[in-house]
Amino acid sequence: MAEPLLLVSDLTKNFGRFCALDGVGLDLGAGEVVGLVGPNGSGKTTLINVVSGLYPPTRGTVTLAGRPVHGGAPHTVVRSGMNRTFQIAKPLGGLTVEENLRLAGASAGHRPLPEGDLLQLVGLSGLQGRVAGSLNASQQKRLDLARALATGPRVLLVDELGAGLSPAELDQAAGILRQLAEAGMALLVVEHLMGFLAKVTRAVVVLNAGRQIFRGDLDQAVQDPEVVRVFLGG
Amino acid sequence: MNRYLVATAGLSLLGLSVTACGASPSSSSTAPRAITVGTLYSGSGAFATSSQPQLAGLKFWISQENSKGGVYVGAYHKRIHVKLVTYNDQSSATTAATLYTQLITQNKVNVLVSDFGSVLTAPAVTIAQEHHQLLFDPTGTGTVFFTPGNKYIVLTALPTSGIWPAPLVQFLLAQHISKVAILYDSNDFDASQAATVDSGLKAGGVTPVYYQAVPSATASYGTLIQSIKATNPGAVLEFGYPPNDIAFLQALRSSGVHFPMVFTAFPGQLHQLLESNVGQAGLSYTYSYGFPPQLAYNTVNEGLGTSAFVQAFAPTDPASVNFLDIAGYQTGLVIQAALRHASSLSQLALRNAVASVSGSLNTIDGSFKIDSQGGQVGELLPVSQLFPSGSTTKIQMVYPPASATHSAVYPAP
Amino acid sequence: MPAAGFVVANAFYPNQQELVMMMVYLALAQGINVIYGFTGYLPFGYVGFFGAGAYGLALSVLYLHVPAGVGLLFAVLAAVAVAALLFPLLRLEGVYFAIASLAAAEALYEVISNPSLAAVTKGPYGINLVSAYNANASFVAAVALVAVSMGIVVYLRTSRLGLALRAIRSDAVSAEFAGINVVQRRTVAWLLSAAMAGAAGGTFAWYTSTFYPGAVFDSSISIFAIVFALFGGVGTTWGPALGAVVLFGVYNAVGISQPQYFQLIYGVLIVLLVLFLPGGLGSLVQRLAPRWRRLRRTPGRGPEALPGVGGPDG
Amino acid sequence: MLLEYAIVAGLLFGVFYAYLALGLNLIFGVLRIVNLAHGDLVMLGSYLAFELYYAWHWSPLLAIVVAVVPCILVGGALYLGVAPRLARAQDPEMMSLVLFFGISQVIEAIAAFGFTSNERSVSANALGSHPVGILGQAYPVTWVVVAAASVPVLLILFAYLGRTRLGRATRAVMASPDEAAAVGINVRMVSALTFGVGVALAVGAGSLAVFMLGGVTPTEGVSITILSFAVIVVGGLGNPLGTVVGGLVLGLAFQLTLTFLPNWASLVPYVLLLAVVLTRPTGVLSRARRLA
Repeated sequence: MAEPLLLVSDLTKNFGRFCALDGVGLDLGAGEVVGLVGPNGSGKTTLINVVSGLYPPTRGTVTLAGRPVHGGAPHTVVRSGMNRTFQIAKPLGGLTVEENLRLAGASAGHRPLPEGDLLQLVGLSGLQGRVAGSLNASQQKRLDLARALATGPRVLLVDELGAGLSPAELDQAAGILRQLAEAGMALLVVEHLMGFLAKVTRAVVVLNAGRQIFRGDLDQAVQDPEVVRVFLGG
Repeated sequence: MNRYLVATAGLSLLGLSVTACGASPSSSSTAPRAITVGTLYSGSGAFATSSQPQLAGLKFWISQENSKGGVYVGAYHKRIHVKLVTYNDQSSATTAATLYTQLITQNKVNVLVSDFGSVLTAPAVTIAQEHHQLLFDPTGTGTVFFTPGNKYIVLTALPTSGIWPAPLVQFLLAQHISKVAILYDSNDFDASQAATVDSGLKAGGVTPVYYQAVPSATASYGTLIQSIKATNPGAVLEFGYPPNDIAFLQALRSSGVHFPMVFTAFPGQLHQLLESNVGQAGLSYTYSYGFPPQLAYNTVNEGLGTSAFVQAFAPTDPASVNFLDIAGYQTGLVIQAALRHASSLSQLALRNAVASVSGSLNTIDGSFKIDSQGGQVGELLPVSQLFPSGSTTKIQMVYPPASATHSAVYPAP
Repeated sequence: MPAAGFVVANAFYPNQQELVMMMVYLALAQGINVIYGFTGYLPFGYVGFFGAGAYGLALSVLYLHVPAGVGLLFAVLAAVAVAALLFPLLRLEGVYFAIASLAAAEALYEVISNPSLAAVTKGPYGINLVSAYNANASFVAAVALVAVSMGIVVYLRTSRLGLALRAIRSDAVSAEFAGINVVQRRTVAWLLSAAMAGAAGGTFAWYTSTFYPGAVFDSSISIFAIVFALFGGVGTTWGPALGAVVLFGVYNAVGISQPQYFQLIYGVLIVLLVLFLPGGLGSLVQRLAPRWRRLRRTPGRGPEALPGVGGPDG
Repeated sequence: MLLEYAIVAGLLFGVFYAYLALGLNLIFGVLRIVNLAHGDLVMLGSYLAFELYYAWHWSPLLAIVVAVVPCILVGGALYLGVAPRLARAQDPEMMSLVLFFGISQVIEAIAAFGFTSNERSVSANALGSHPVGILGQAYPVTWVVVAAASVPVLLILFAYLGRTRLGRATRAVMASPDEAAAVGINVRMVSALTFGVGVALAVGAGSLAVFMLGGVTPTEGVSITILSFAVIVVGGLGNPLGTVVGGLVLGLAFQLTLTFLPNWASLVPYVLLLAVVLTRPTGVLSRARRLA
């Protein structure tokens, strides 16, 4: 496989005495989609927070297209081509939809998608003038995704995009993610909804208590004794 | 955007027109209908207690003159009614600056009088100079106000801080007190007083054992008194404003520390205020400056003598008369003399008239004498001591011998 | 435009001192607008920069013998230097920032007015710049100050920096993920706001030319600037300017005619402002504007004013 | 000699500072309201003690007790009038700063009318006649009595917070108003009561402040508020116990600088406040709230 776009090695994160991540390794090539699953508190969101630069790692490295980005402020990570969405969408409430995207686009490292296409892609066309704070929950989630895409990332960390969406919206979201992957974007998709995940990728990584316990195909995962024990308890 | 422009322009004009005041008639060659005297006072804030009596004294002079048909103006050989214009600066120098300009540019007053003390007089000094308006300065004694280049200022009721403490220095030297402690507030008035005493003592061969500035807002003196006690001084001089003197004397009494001599500036000037706050025990045998009315001048050639003034000013409660009432009245007398001798109502004519009476004007505040820079060199204040009498204290002049009414008691019992 | 308004006003209202003070407060209110309206930081010690600016001009004129006009540059430099010194304050949030900035301004006052520094700053004994006093030139400086401060706010409202600041104010974390260097942008707003207060301080020092440290570090100057900005409505271009002109006009009118009631009226005005008009005049105009625009049936742009005032988070 | 004096004086003043600032901390800790009128309430307390002493010769210590009930009623009513509107503002904390600045101006104006600006003070022999000897040195009787009077008030408040039902409810609201409401605590009434207690503490401290701050004038409110802020920020915003530590730290620092660096004494509260707030953003003892 070509040199990986995103390489995470021995990533560890402690909050005081609590060890949230313990030596996690991960790699993503262009166009590759990997699901990240695990019970609550297994460190999924912490992994995204550390890889995206929100928190500095206690140990380990994150390299993007060969260049280390760990420890840098989020905007440096964004400008070198990686962005993320939020479990609870946090659009820039005081600004209009159009301003949200114009701002994100302006500070993009790489060639961002034109605004019109972006809005059309996430299903928000026609709402440019609306103040972000006045959108409903699902519209805010879409705007959050659009904001991440507006910075023209080559790697996108998706944090529970499916949560709270209707079945129709789930299909739509899965379609969007597939479209992005086909365009060459690498995706790490954190999810609880296995059905939704299966529509996007077969490859999964399973985390438990901050450690990676499985990587491979979804079908094998469901038979792996360790994964079964962690999810179903035994 | 345009709907805002209309709103702003409209409102700003409204805002401005509200503040525009009618300008009084400008002086012309024929006699003006009234002589306008403009001054500021502090309705609230730190200087209110001293500023309001000063205004009362000025108002008393105006009512006296108006009862005789107005003040006599030599240039027009007739008496003209006096109109008083006042604004409240709430003890703030910034507000005072705006209001002094208001008096000069809006009310076009013939005679400008500054508010109490150096802090509130400071803004008036340059504003008056820039508008070529003579400033009658009753009690702003800061040495920095009197410069060779500025003809537009006259100190009327107190000697400049540069020479004012001279009698106190001579008293300390006469008593052969070798160890003097000086504690002063870091403001214009107190700093120049302390500096003058310090250099005077050093000239007399005495170096202060304690010479310390403290912020004007100091309210707890307990620990400072302990530091002073450590130098066991023969005399302690505390230069402050009324709140500081009160806090110092209270702390001294409640800490049980005893010094052979304690001097503070304001008991002589605001006897009743200090008495009500510190009480007889705290004030007895302490020293201060001797101010009128306790310092009596009854042979005068302008205005009322001390006893006549006290009777006329506060017939029902003569004891309530304090120095600042007299400072305001004294300023009126200087204006009165200036208007009588001035060749016209122009500010420079007034200034020359004041210079012409300097040295020959004996009033309730002593003999009025100014130097070329407008600083007051007359009206020197003797040293006074407060003696217990009945349940309160009585101020007696103790030095120099010429004006002494009682011999000094040193060391204090 | 307001700068021209003041020149006209000077023609028929001779109390220049009051007009200069109104212009100084307009600049200060816009300075608050930049720091609070755009980034959500409310500096209760804003007067610290004002005082630093006043002393920047005063000391440069006294010791470096520069003409007062050049002194204004030193005023801005002094204020920006103090702002740089106080960078760590930006790490604090809400109440801590407000109170810490108040303490910083008071500390700066205690240092500058300390008698032991009298040789350098003239300590508590005040500054006398009579030699540089030039009422008309400093009046022109005040008018320029108004023009520049209005210009800065207009620039912020239309530029990407302004957009970034408003983004930071909405949510600093997601602003960071929109690629904005939050710390750097916030610092630019902090320095810009300090420079405006410094210039205002310098202009005031030049115009009054004699002042005690207490006059230029008076904490009520910060409060006045904040209340003028809030009254007009922060986050807008005209709000703070409107607030300064109207409220300062009322302040002087009341202050001159019935001074003893002044503090009472002023206090009640602030209480009513916070309880009934938190968004300031701007929000009032904004609420009326849609009805007015419907009457004129012209396509209106999005509401200019931010919906009320937002706090910093992130 | 001077050192011991400064240390003992520092502790005496420290206990008083703790009492002085406690009301401010309680109101902020529980209600997240910044009471900029705190200093003016203390000033009113001083005038109350002055009037009661000179009119009916009541000891200022009695004035503390007398003031409690009326203050709780007035304070509670003020809170119920103000809080709902304040909560609606987009930035309640900032708005409370400006609102209470307005209230402080109103109180100051009314005090200036009622009591004129003349300096008022209560003579020391309202508390005792001669200095008290501690460790061989004589201290003003006022310092010792004021410190002695402050201790029981602090203990009563901590007992109230610790052991009474209302006290525990107050602490629950302080921890999190939503959860407190969830367990059935009437948050509105507890908040109103807490605000009243805060006002009572401030007014009560006023009757002692008249001795420690050298008399009372209508304009002293601002400096008292800033001093109180220094105490509670040093001790930890929202942590009543921390206020005692903050008070002692301020008291000692102030007296020591007054003794050895008098010129710079008034710089102490500000330097301490800045030092603490920049190193431990939530104060020396405060619960280390995880910042997001």
